[in-house]
Amino acid sequence: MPDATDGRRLVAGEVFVSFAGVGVTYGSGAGRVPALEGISLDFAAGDFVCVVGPSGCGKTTLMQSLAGFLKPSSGTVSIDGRPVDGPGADRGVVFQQPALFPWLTVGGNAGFGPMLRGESRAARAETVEQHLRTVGLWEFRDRYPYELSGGMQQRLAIVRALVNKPKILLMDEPFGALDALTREKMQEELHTVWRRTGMTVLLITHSVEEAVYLGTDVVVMSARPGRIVERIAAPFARREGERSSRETKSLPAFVALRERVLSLIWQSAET
Amino acid sequence: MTTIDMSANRRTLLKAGLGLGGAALLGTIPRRARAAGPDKINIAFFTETSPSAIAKGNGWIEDVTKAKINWIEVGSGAEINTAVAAGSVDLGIGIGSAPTAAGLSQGIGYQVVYIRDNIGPAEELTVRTAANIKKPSDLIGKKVATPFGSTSHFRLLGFLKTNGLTQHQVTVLDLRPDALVAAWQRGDIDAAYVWAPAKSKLLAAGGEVFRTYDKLEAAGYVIADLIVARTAFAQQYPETLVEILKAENRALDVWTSTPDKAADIIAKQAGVTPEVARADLLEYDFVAPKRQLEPKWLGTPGHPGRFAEVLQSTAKFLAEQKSIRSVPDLAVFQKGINTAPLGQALV
Amino acid sequence: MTDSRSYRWLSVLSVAGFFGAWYVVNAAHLAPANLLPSMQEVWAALLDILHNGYRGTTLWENAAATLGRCLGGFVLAAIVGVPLGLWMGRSPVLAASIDYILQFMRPLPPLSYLILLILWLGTGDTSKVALLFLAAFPTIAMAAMAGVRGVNRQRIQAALACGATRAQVFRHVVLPSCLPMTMTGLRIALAVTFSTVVAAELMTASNGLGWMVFSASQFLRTDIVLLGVLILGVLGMALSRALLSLDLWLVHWRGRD
Amino acid sequence: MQHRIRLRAWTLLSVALLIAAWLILTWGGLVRDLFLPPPDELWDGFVDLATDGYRNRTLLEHVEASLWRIGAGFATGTVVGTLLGLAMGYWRPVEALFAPFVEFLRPLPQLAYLMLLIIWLGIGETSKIILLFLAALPVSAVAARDGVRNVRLQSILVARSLGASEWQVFRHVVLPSALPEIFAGARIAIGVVYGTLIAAEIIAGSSGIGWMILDAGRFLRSDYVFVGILSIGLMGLALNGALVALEARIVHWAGR
Repeated sequence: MPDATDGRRLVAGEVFVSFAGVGVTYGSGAGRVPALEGISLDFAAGDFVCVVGPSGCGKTTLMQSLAGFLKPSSGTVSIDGRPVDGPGADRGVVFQQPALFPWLTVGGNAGFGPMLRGESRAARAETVEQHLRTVGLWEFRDRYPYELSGGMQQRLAIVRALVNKPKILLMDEPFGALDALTREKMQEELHTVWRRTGMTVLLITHSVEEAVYLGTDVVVMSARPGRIVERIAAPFARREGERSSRETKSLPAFVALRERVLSLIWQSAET
Repeated sequence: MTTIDMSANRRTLLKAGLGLGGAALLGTIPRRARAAGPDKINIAFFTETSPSAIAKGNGWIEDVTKAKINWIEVGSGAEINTAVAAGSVDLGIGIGSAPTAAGLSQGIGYQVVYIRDNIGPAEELTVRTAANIKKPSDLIGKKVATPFGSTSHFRLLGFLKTNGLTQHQVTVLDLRPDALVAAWQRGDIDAAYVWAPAKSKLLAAGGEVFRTYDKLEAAGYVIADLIVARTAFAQQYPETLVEILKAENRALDVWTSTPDKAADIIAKQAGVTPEVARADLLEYDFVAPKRQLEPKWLGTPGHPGRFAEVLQSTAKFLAEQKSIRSVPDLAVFQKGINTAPLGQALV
Repeated sequence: MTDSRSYRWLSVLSVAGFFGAWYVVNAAHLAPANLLPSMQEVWAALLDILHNGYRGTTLWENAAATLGRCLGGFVLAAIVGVPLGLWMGRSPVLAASIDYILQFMRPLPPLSYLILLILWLGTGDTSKVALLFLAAFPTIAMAAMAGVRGVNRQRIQAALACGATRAQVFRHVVLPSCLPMTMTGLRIALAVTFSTVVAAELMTASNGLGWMVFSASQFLRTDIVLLGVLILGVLGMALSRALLSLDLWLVHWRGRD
Repeated sequence: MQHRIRLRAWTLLSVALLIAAWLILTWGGLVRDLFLPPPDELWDGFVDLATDGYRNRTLLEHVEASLWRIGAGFATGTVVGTLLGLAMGYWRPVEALFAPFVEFLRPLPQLAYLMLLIIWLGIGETSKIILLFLAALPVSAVAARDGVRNVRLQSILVARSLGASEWQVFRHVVLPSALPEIFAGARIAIGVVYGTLIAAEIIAGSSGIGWMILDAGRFLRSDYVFVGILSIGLMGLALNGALVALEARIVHWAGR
């Protein structure tokens, strides 16, 4: 995966993203549904935060409030010290469905952001080529998204976000619709990018194993209304040196942590 | 004013100036006279066998008016009413008296300026020989077709009424002439009230005439084809109207003096053979222009003729049929007849 | 595709069979000649009106008049209908104020208000084009509106997250997203316009293929009527094929998204 | 909810504006009743048509006559068209045989061949219903064909692997999968049939709402014409609504 943040590495430990008492309710009157309640969560630049929890726990709502797609009913979300006020190119977003633009070619999708900013064709061609080459999509640049496989489509969606050099990448179950092998490959690619660039990532996932394996932090949420149950530091993402995912995932420490997170989710689902 | 003396004094110069001005003035007079006529006239017409087709076919209207004529083909008098109400037709040639009575009752701004023909036997009840219809009551339980809203429709209903037949006893169907002939050929209908050329096709395909027109005329069911002019047009361009009526009279003369020559021209216009055209034309009573001004027909300015009463009684009948809302006073129909242009055309 | 092409000979055969049956019916005198003109007569009529025209108007003039009215009304309806539909899709208030009028107008048979249009707009081409406009316009506007309402939310969000402004979202996401629905609406509307163009020529027309057919039926020239039907059918097929090709070219992702 | 009520208010406001414009134009004397009848005339016309009738038939009877024709033409047209379309979608040779005629008939203006129908089938109800039948048939045939074409191969394979016979695959997989498109086609077909109604009633009428409009139009009885247009429009809305309701019941999975 390509470099995204220009090697811009922020000082670890400093608060980069902050949720302060965030609550979100949908509907009004008798039809009021609280989706999130009292969410307070800070993380630093370079953190890889994975959010897990049962269905309907507001994971997606959490991400959308950071992306600026919805305004919290209470509290504030801020990034880099500035409160979030609507969506922007500083936050790249990837959904479970790639949501590519079928009327644009692969190259057109990749260069969508620069095109919006009015960059010349020549100027954006270089960035697009660099990004497409790293994910192996360069030779497909003149094809249309529907001619690609699911994994390639998702890679293209990630490229479309990374091309904008976002400060943070928000991903909502990006690998949920992929087969096991592709999924594992994509996890590795994402991990490589993150390690190389030190970019901040917020990943929402159903898979506890994925969260524990990729995240520096795993946030467990409970459902109705969505609350944070616990935030757990996970050591495996930062392990230095060569490692194989098979090995890591069978480490006793990994299994123990995975079981702990799972039981938290079970508990929160039962209450 | 051919030469101007260079040494001329003021007086002669003044004279010259006056003369030039006069010449210029004189020069404008013919142009003014032409400007008094319209540049463009919209005329609605039927494709039919009538002397009007001679005037159209020979381009006489264009010649006498010096205007661009926009010929608008219509299929029914109702279309002329609509078009005049919309202001897109100045002159309607051949409109039936029934739609005209309806139009005048509804306040459509036009005037009857000419009786093209008294329809007489040209529109007549035609019955299928095989249906064995000998007296009016034989029609009970039979299907009779006619184009609704036409003069034929008016006379058919008059026929049923004067013979005490209700529309529950006789099925009256609304068919355009073309569809009517097709239905006849298939044997779908037993009788029809219609005009030429459809009528002759029915007769050729196993039909015979059931004579109704003389008794109906006596009972006041007079029907005629007319020329109507948009009131505003008639007021603005009386001269043009007179010229057009003159052309119409000339066309009628061609038919009365040289029927064969007329039939040839008319046949070409109507898309039928000269023989058919001639046979059709012979059935109409073309009311000579002088006769039109008699009290029996249109009358003269200040002395309205009895045709206004014909129109009013037609309107009464239409109101009974709910085709129109109400019947206005006789005065409305009298005002709806303008005989001045025809009178001038005959001078 | 190869599958359907391999059966093309069957299509040719069935069309040939149709003409063969027509020939046999006439040759064997199975139908009265005045009910069904023979193929030779229709062919002769075609040659005749190609050379001499029909009642003073050439076939090309008639075809051009009909096509001109049809396309005039259709293009006008598209120019007004598409933007209005898009706007309605964006603005619920506008939609609420207009939607019921379109709903009411859409199923109305155009012939029912033809007489009113002639009354209001006169006998010229204005009333005819207006008729076609009114016949096509509700379908187009409602299709465009449905297109806007059906835009994938995530695509909009993805564009916003690439830094798109509201105007850019509209231009680069909403507009192309509406294209499939709008094109479908345009295709239905063209079919409606084409079948209405003949109705428009029913009254106070003096050229056009519809006029030719009506005028010919007035004189019971069944051969010209049949010829007119054949020409109109082929012309309609060509028009809808053309728009379908445009659709498939523009909306290349149709059915694959 | 509040949002909905507010939108309803906009609709009412727009209706009120329309009626106000109508009142001002007509009662204010800006437009003659010939062009646009004022409300009182329209009401009188309606009462008159409803109670006394038009040419021996009340408004309701005219509506009934039209509805019967629409029903008969639509029902026969969609049933035959759908069966033909299913066959065309399922068997390529059938498609090859019939496609030229369906494609030819679909854009053909119905009024153009009206005269031929009269010549061939007469002036009775038959030719009217056949005209509507021919209007509905190609539309529903094309819809059913496309419906079958778009059935996912997977579903057919699943059914085969479960031991379904050819007929069972058709009955339990192909037909239900094609139903949403068949219904969409039916909705377009009813629109086409509806648009053709007046053309059909040109043929030897003396009944039917379309014929009534044409006949009243001949005498420029705008009040009757407007009552006719309003009834025909409301009828169209009701028919469309009924079809949508039926669709929602039968094809409850569509769009989900």
